[in-house]
Amino acid sequence: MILSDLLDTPVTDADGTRVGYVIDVRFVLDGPPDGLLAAPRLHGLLVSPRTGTSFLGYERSGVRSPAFLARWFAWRHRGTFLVHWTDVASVADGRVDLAADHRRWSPTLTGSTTER
Amino acid sequence: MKRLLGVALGVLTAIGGFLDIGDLVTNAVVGSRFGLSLAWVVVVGVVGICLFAQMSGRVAAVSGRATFEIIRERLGPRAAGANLAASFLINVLTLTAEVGGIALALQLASSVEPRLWVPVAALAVWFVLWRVKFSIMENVTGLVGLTLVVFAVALFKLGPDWGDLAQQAMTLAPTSTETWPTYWYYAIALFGAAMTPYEVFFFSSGAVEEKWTAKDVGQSRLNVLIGFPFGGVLSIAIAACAAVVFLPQAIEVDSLSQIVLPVALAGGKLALAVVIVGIVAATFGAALETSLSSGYTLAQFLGWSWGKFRRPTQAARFHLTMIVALLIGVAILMTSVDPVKVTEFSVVFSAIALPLTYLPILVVANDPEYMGKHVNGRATNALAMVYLVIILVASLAAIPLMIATGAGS
Amino acid sequence: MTLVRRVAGPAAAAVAVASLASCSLGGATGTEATQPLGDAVDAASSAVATSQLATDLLVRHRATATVVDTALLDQIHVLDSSTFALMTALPGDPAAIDLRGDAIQAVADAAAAVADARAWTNSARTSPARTAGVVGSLDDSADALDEVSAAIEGS
Amino acid sequence: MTYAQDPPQAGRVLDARLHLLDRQLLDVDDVPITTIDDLEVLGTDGDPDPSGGHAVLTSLLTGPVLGTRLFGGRPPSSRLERIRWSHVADVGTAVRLGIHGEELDATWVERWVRDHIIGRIPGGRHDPE
Repeated sequence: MILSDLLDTPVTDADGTRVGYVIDVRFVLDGPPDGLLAAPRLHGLLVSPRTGTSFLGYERSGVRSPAFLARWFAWRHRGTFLVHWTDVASVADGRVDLAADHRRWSPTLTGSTTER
Repeated sequence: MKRLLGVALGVLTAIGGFLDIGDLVTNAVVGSRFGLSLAWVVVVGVVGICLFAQMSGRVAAVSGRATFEIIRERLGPRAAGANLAASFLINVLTLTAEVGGIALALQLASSVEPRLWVPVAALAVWFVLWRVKFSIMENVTGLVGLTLVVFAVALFKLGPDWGDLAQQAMTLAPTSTETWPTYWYYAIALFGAAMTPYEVFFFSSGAVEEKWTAKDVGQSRLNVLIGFPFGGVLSIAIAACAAVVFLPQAIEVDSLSQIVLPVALAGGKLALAVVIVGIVAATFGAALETSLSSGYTLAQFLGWSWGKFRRPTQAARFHLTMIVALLIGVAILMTSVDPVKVTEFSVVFSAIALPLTYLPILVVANDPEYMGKHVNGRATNALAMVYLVIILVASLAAIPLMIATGAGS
Repeated sequence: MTLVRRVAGPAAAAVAVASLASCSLGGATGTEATQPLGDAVDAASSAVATSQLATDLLVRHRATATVVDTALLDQIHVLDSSTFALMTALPGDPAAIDLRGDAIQAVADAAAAVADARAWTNSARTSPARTAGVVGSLDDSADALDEVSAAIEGS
Repeated sequence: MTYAQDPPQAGRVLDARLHLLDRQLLDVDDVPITTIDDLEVLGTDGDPDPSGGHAVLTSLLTGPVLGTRLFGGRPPSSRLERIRWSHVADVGTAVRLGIHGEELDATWVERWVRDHIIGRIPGGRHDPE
């Protein structure tokens, strides 16, 4: 699987209702050691009810200025949520199906991303 | 003392490097047709390029990432690819105009047909790109380009009616023989001439070439904030010379040979020689910058090794791109196209493509992951938002105005 | 010069493209019969005024022969486009057709005067009489173009 | 509509688009290699279609795969130019490798242009003066 197979694909829940599009894919560096770093484990999908347009990185990274742009992008992507990869039932035919009991999480990135 | 010298050199090269064929032609054409009634656009453009260059230079110095890497990273391959196609095209168009400008200036000095000068000029540009160190290239063309100050001297020696010029500058409307759409069309052309995207690609990549760090942000800001406004003053002086000499006689400027006549009128043969040297330096410097920018944009989009601080073999595709861009420019000029016309189009297309370059830089200049504590301040952001609107409006209005006015004819 | 520069919308896009390649001057047929004529004559007047300025600078030793030569050559190109624009214009009424004939003649005379000035530029320029002749015929051309221009405006 | 915060993770969190895709890839000497055009994700058991199962990022992709991101489509797995994740040393505003770019297959175009064109022009192998 390459990432293009996931990005911008429509997401449906167990009833077949479309709930949005994959706008990003979240990894966590806690997989088995692979060379110099831990392997990035596929943690979940970020699903936006609206389009697959780029965030320009706004909503999740906590950047709040220029205020007008930050608000506009936040508004464009209101209702975005994170689903864990374990809650994904299947990926096929350009479609992502979620499990019936999937849980939605806040998409906000937490602390550890800015370490350099 | 050495530091002061460094500051002075930076400011002087920023002044000398500000003007290119686009500024020369557009300002003279506008001066001859609209007097100084569009001088305010130069002011708007200069503040804009200060803001834009300063942001992109700061991003490059602090994060080490040049403008087109950021455009690709933020906009993704499709939008950035469209931006690349547009920027590359405009770059090559501007490069063509600059090489043509060198040839026209050499024609003024020699009476030899410009088409014979084009290959010579292109070869000289390539040789400098191939062999000369970045800082030497920048400083020499910048300092020699300073001789364009002769336009300001000429204006004084022409002894114009200053009250009348001031009156023109205060009248924000077309002269009686021109229409509003043409007025706005040339406003956009002037704006595009002052805020060409290649300057930003060059400025940010140059910061990486010269290995700037966060410590150099202050110096870079000084270069921009002092150098560019002085460059803007020279732009207005060119327009004023044309307004004084050509406007009363209803002379329509459409060639480089006309642009130098007011200088000869005011200062004789010596001034004429100085202005020709200045034009050669300015167009040569800009030809270098646009060639480099075509290499920078493509290399940064695709992640290739780039930069003049490397040997050509260590940035092979980057150097190949510049060679190809130069060859395309030469081929276009060999069709006998008028470089002045190419220039007039390139500045308008610059204005059209500007938003796609401006927005990602503005966003990243606010991102602490890139910028740490050097993110934009509130005042910068307030001004940047005003310019985002101006840039968008200019970009959207350019094509309808171009069609409505028959490209200003 | 109170002529309004306006080009019909659909034709303008074509002009924009065409002028990139050939720097043609107002080749579009305007809605007002005499407008293309006026534009072409204005461009010719501008070319003659530029030539007068350039030759004057040479007479007064304020410019080099190479610069003046280039300036005159550029103006010959302008006059050439003016002629082309006049020849291809399609004036609607008989009066405009007459005006066009006058305009073509005036521009042709101007082109001859500029070409002569260029020949003089590239000569030794020792004879004051020859210099006076060059300057005089440029002045005459300027006057003739002004007359035609006034006639077109008055029509 | 607000959702519960995702529980804190044991390792660093990276969003593919935000932190990896389209970022500059540098080698151990900071020489640019390529831009990261795509990523390959496989099941921990090597399964190429790990829906719902355990999956990890195995390689950064470059080369022709960019065309598919621009125009759609899907290159066959054999035509992917891979740079294995095990070479990655750091993820910042650029992604850094712990090895020399020369060792990678993915740099063959640059090497070809250097050896066949740029290297043959006199002066190309010297520092600018």
